[in-house]
Amino acid sequence: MLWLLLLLPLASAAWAYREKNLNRLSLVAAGVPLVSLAIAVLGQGAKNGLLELDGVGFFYLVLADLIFTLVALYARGYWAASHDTHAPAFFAPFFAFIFTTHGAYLTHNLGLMWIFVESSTLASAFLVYHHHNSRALEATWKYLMLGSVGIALGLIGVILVYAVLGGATLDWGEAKGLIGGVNPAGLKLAFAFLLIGFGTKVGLFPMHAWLPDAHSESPSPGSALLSGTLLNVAFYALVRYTSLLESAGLGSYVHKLLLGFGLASVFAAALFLIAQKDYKRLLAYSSMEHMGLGVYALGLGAPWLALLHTLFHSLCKTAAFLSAGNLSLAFGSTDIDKASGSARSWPAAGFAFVLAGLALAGLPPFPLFFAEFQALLLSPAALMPFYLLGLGLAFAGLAGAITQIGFGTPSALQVLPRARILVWVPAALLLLALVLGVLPPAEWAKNIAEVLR
Amino acid sequence: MAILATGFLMVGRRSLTALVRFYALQNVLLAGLAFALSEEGHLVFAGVVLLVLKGVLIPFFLLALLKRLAVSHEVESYLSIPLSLLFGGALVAVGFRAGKAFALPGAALPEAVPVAISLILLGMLSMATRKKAVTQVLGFLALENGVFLLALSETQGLPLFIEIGVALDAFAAVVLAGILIRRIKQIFGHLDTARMQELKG
Amino acid sequence: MSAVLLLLLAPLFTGCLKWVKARLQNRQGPGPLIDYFNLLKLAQKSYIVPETASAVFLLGPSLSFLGAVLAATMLPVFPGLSFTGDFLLVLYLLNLGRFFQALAALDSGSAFGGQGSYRESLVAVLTEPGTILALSAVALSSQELSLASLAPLSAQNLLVYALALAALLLSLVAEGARMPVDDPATHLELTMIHEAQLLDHSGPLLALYELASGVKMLSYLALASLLLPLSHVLAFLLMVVLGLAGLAIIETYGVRLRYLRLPDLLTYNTLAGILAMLGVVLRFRI
Amino acid sequence: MDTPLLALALFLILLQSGLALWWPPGRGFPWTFGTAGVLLLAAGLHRWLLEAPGQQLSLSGLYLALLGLLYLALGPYLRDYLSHQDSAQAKLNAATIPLFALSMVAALLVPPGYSLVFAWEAMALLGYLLIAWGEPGAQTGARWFLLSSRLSGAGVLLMVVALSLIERGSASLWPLVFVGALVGFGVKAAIFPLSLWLTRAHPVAPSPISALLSGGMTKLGLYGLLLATTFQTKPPEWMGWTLVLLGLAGAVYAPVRGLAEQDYKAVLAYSSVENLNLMLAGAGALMLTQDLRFLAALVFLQLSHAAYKGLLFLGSAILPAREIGRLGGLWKRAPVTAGLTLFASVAAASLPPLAGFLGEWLLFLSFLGAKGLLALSAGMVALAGVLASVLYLRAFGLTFLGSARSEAVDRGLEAGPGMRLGMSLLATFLMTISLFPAFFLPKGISVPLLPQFALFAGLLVLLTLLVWWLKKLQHRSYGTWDCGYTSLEPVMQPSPLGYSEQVLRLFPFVSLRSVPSVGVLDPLEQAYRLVSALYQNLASAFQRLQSGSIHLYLLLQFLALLVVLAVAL
Repeated sequence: MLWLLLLLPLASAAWAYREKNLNRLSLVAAGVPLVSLAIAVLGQGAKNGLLELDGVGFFYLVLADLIFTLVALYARGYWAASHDTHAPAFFAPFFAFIFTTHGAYLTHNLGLMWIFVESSTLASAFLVYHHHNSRALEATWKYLMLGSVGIALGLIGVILVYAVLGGATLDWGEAKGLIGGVNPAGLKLAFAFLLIGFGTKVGLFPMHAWLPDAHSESPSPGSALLSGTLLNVAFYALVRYTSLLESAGLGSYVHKLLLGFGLASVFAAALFLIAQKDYKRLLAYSSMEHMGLGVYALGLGAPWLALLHTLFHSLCKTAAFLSAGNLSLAFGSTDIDKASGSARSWPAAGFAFVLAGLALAGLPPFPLFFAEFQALLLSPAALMPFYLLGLGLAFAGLAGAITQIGFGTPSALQVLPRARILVWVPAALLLLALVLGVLPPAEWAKNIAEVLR
Repeated sequence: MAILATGFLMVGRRSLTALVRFYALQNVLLAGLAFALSEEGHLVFAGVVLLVLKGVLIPFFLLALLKRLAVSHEVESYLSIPLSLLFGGALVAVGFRAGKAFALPGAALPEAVPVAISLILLGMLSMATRKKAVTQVLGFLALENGVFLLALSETQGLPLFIEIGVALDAFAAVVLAGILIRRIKQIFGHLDTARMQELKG
Repeated sequence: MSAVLLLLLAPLFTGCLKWVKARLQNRQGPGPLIDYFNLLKLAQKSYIVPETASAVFLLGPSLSFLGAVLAATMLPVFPGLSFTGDFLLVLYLLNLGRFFQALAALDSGSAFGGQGSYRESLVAVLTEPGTILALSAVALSSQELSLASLAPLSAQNLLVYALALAALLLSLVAEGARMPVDDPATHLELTMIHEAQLLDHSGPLLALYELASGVKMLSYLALASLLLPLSHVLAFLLMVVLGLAGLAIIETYGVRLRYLRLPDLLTYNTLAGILAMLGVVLRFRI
Repeated sequence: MDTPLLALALFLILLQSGLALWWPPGRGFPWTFGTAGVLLLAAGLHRWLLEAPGQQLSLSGLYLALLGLLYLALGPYLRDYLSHQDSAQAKLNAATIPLFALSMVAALLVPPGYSLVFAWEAMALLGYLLIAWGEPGAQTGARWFLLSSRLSGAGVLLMVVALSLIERGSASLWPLVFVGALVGFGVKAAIFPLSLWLTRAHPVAPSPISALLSGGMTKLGLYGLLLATTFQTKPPEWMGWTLVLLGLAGAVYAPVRGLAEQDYKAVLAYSSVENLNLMLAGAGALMLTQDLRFLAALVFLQLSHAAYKGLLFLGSAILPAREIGRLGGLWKRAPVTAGLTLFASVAAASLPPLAGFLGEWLLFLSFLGAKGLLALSAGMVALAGVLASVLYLRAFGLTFLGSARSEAVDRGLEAGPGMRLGMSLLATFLMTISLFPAFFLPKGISVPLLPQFALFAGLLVLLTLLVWWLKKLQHRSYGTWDCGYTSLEPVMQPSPLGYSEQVLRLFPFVSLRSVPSVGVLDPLEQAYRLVSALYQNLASAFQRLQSGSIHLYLLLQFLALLVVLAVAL
């Protein structure tokens, strides 16, 4: 049954390569992840040869499929409104991307996982390249180069782990059992490479450079996918490896590195945020900030919190990117100055953007606030001020732009897209986030993260 | 040693075609090493895949690309050739120094570990300093080879299907890069990635 | 009791002042009772309300007068109402009067009224903190924070009392709008402070203002008299005579300060207040 | 006993928010919001007067009562106010204002834990939306509000986290608790150097929001600080001194700066900063001395501040323009609002016989009763007091009295009946607390008070008699004295800056600039600008890392690898 999760998107990808009907494409694009979602729910905990769906994998798989579905629904309205002749070309990589994402979450083989993560880079490169113009090209090139080098370094880490285990196994579960008695120096080296490798794809400072370019040049549904699912794929790999090294008794070393990179990313993102003039890049840097926060949570030895953080971030950031898509449709520009006052000219879209932005800024009743609160609660006292300072600076970066986009002097509206779905999808995501913010599923996440102990 | 020499030559030569050829040679050598090390069957298979994919397909693909795009055969770099070589030498020294730490107990071929590390470092050097898109791809491929060599020397190779997957991934990446390079040439009229600086801040 | 006394005495005081001044200036001048007649005359006249004016126009003289009278009731010239912190209430009731007086001046919409209003504000900012500090210091050095139970002058509190006396006398000339702060006898609107605010008030309204001004000056004198080592009534009478003489002499031989130079003089008031307070807190002695 | 009252009040407020989606904006507010206000006032006073003093329960009661008062007044007020707004905006406000009100009440009802931070930040979020949605010019103010709220939220977060860690046994974190409380609650109460947000945000907010913010929300900061004193038997000395010193500095700075302000609502905002800082100083002194008179002073200062500042901001809705330089003579156009505003101004200028003076009087006496240098604070209080009275003299006098300085005034209209009722309710409360102050103090706090009733009633009776007599006398209307010329122009009245120029000269830290245009030089704003410029420079220097050069990116990646390897080896 788990194989179905891989075959379905793969087959769809092959079909979508030829198909040109936008309606049919987006319908299938919404259907495939929805069906996958159902399969995943049925197949929770199943094990099937190389594939296995344990709690953490299930968690991310469901999250990814949810976002795929919603983005596909949105994409229908988006492409209809944007009059893009390339639009059908969006879907083949979309399905390929689903395939790689599923693969990464399903496999417990570290080598295969690496392969799927690398393939997800390739599949998503097409999403970035969608517009076929010089900027998109530049972004794709940088994405491909940095991502490939990063992931190659990650491979070194995989190899070293394999070597340290004496070539015995690459299965995560088995490795976790074996790893207790092995050479720590080798594992430390391995983790260094793994961190840089997967960290590049997660978007940690200073390997983040591809992230804003790719996010800003991709069409908005693509940006939403990049931020809402792609980053999680690499993050998921980090979660697995962190748990592996914790089992090897190297927790303190790993945590130190993760905390360091997490905080560095938050601070760097804050400095980038405040100088941003383009709202899609703004959201991209906010992704960098939140991935930093997620890694920080991981470094606190609280994988459940990291899971929650990425979950919340995915929901809010997808809503934000989709709203940004609305704004770019309406104003014809991604300049903050040219989209100001949107809450007056197109209240639904403007408010969705503002609320998503405030959610990303970590204000309650949105759920990221809960995650940040818990992270602070678990932080060592010496790091608390830094954590708060980082959050505050990042917030300062976001606040100005959000205010201007929402409530500044209204700029000229080019078109007012009619499709309701464009507003409903972000609204639904925000509503879901709101519910999670009021009733944060902390216990559930803790149960899920038990696998990682 | 010969592998390292090809690595150095890749840093030192100006001609792009020569670079691609050296890359092919490096792959052949690597494949040979794989055959030499093979005790079980799967390394042989891996060697064959490597030979076909990286030793033949990729170089031909790249050469065809170069020909089609009529790229000048000059390698352009931030560093002059002698400087590149000097830096390369320094990195190799670092690689050898650090490589000892990487040679884990139970490695299949501990002597090759420093070579692999050096190769990786050289690959990164050429990626970070070479301006042309094609040379960056070549740098990446050299890096990838270093990784492969590391896998070979540390563990006698990864499980077969992984190995193939990795190689396919690398191939796909190069093909994708090839497509992009063609588009870069079309849109920008040059292949100089140092001049692609529109996206900033 | 004290209020009645002050109310009755106020016209006499201002009248005497005019009379003494005239004598010092070798003029015949009106008799000392002139202001009683003045007030009677004013009270019988009708008054004018400017067209721009609102209800505040009447509140100004009324509250100015009532504030001064209520403040006077709390002065222990004769034993009467007394409680902790009454000195603050006295000062703030006088402030209440001034607040409405300055508002009423703005109400007429004239250039002079406004001018008088903000000049008065400046005087208030300059004198009030010092006065409050000085009185607070005196009260603190007596342990009991009420006017009726101030400690008698002694070696311990001599410095504090001297400083407080200086501060109070300075505020007397400032709040009473006497020289060198203001010239009550000027007829040039541009140089006025106190009078400029009254320009549009006539008849009974002016009478109220005049009376309030007299009571106000007597109140300050009464406050100052509490610092003298005599019985309250005696000290008050002595202080009134001294004040009369002092003001007459200053207004005969002195000149009015330029408005912009006011801070130079009135800062002494603040300084005296601060020093008095420090004197209490750090127990300075002479 | 008060739980059902509170529950009902919360339900009514929530109900109103929901109803606003269906009903035309404003409808129902007098009944839901107003009733909720009464309930809160009753429940709050019940808690405050009957629960054991010095505990969260009784403290929160005081503030519940204070909020209830404001909601009570806002009920009828909003009915009129919202029906005059354009419909989309009114609808949004009608749905959001109750939620904002709810979050403030919630912050008072919950113990200091996660839910406190939640309510605190929700309050920030909703307040931000309410300000930002108001007018296009509100952007900057809204951003300031949001940023400061975040700072405040971070402080509260720190406090709460440290508290819960202490519960688990790390007692060394106590300083962190108080630092967090000082920043978190201090910023919300506009503690001196961090007060700029208030004077930016409150003027641009719609009038009822300003009233809620200034009258209600800022007090929650004081609530938090007082709450923090209950955590330990005695809060640390440094905290008390910080509050006293910053509070006094702010209490003098703010009215001076306000005198240089030409915007009527900004003047009110600066006056809020002055009042709040005075209260902060009082709270700090309370921590240092444990003298209950300070607490009593705070009670009267806060209750009356909520009433008069609420009234003043509500009244500011009728102004046809915000610049004082374009106003004048509004009394004629809106006599009721003007009269109520005058009443509130007298209280705000802390003049007897109103409760504002009672609070200040208590503050004086308790400062004088304190040992050592703390007694010198009385001088600062006096200075702040006189400056505040000049501030209101100028604001009220130039706005409502005299003659109109521009045609804008012709558009001025009297407030509607609901708005007048709302303001009158606040005035009535102010009157009540001025007449019967002893009722508002619980038994645990017995301090000598002024003979308020005699004073107030006496003054009122005498004043009525006097004015009645004056009115009866013969009088006539005539032109203002103009030295015999006949061309008295409205521009000859003092201008707002002209009025305060001389006073400003006394305080060199705020100066007026005439070149290139008339403006204010404020060191606090300059310091903010400097810090912000420095940070912006740092940020733009940092942008070089994202220069667009892929080679740089690869190099960075490489360096990161080297660094991590160095850590690993």
